Amino acid sequence: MTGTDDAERMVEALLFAAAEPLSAADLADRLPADADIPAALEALAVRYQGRGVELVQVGDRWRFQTAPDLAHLMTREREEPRRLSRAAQETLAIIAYHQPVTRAEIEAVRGVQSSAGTLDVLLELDLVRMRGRRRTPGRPVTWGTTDAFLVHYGLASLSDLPGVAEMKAAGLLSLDLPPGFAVPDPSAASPEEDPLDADEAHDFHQDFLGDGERSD
Amino acid sequence: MTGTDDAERMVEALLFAAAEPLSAADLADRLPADADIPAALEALAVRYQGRGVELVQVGDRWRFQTAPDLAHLMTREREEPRRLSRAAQETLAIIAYHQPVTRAEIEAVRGVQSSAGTLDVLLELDLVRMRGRRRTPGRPVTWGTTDAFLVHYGLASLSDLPGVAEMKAAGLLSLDLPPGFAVPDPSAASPEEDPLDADEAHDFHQDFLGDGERSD
Amino acid sequence: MNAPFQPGLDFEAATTAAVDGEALIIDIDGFEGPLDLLLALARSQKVDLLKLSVTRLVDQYLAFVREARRKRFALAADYLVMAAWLAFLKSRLLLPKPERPREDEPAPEALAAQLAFRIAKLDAMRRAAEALKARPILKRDVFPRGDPDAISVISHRRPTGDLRALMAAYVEPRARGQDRVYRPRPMAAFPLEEARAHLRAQLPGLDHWTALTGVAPKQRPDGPSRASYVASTLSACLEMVREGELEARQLAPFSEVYLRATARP
Repeated sequence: MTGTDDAERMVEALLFAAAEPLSAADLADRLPADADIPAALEALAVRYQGRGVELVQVGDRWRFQTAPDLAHLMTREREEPRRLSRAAQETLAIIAYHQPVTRAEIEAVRGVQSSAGTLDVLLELDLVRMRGRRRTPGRPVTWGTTDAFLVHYGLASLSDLPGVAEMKAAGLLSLDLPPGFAVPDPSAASPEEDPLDADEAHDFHQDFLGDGERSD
Repeated sequence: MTGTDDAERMVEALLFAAAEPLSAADLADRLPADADIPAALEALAVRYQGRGVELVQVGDRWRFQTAPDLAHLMTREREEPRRLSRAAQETLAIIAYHQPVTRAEIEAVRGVQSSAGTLDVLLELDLVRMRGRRRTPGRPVTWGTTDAFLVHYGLASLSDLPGVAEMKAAGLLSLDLPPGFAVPDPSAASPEEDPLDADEAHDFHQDFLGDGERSD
Repeated sequence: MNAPFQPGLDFEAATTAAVDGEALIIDIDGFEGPLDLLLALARSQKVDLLKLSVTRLVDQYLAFVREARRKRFALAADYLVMAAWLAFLKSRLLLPKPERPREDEPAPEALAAQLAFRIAKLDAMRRAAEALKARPILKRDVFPRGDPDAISVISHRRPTGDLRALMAAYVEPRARGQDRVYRPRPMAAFPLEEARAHLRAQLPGLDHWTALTGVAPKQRPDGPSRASYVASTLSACLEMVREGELEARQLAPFSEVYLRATARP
């Protein structure tokens, strides 16, 4: 005589070890003839309710699967280091120090036109964002850095960006600097800017990535 | 805050879903930082005791497996295991209980010369590995078992080998000393052994398989 | 070996034969060497193998070898070497002990203990191999998850670079700025006159509603942008609509503009 508990153990083991979901008929093939399979499945479903693993019916077959709310555990994240191009690196630095800054201004500092892809790359890496629109003719979009930028460079806030003194200390500034060379303080408020509409920011982002190197 | 029950569910889901046994460190990688993994494993082991599926420790890893008494049901899951010859069985046992051990010592215990194929077969099945070189003239290679050996036989550690404590107490695990001498613990690092160079291990392995029955 | 005395006799049977009253009617093929044979004989004494009677074991072994030779089994040399050594060991065990033991020879008791130890060790390993074989073995007795969940790998691209690199990237273009003048490239535009001429040339073909973007000239490399071609064509089109040569329509804001030549009476 196969008790319900015995049958339950057998069904549990079979469903666990099976490569595919099993039907009641599959189970009946392998269990003793007197085993009450529906009762065993019922008992198992109750036993696993709310656990990390659940018994589910797919079609007329049964399988164990991990609880849906734990699906996030089944992913493994992998980080791939990515070197920023020189152009992207420079563009990011200029945005960081001069924000809010328009594309034309970035180009003016760099002395070259930016390729369309440069800002795309920084946007995709979530290092820069659109901040608003300058109150000048054409109302150009202004750019700034993101919180992810601060996290990536280990900065508590924009006011922690190294200034001229630190650049000199790091040996980055030569002695024959132009008079009046100054590094702006990006944490200062900039009044002459309108916020982007929520929709606008979204649409623009979409469009912007659209011309660029959307990776699909 | 991750409660014990939450942690238990997560560990349950991960171990259930995994193709290979997972270590506490593997689990810690995926669980919230404050999860008490030993407590969760303990609770799970209790919960699954006597069920059709059981939680067991193999090596320093954990896996769910079907209960041994239900093996007869798993006719379709069974892989026709490669049967080890009697010589291979004995050689494997001698390596497991005496590691690190040289080929000459294995032959001394068995009282016969090993055929060339015996260690090849064990190597190919990933049950044994070269551990290093004995610091004696000729610097002979020493052999030990692998993690796959523990997984295959469902052993938590080498100290769980059947009868190992009694054999040790009887002095039977010493290789050349008369009984009554202290016996080194096979799971402890053995001081009179040099590690193999990474290259050397590789080359040797290649060579070794080369004379034997490399399957290609 | 010659024709086996008892064909198909395996090791277990050989052991049993040895155990059963030291019959010694045993196929030599059943043994893996003298040590194996000694173990089988020792088991027949049914004592703790470490407390074996070595003299009795020696007698059993020598009797076995004698019997085997009488039956004209070809015995491998190592069986004979072992027989000679055992005979020597027995004689030393039985002889009265010299008053001063010779230093270059181990005491016969120590040799006997070592032999017993080797036999006991082989026995222990035999049992260990059996015990391992009896354990629940993966995929024979116990089974892992048959259908493991695939772990999906999510790849993140993390930019490299530190604060010093950021500062350097800032200083570089600023320092470059001293001796160069920034001249943005003026945008090339598709001239309105050319657009009108182009559109007028297309006019005879526009007897159906045709999309503006299809009418505008194709972009050439190094030429004006596509947007400029479309914009200038649209301006030209609006002029021609005003002059009554074209009709234009658009069904919704931002949707395609369609053009058609006005039907001439």
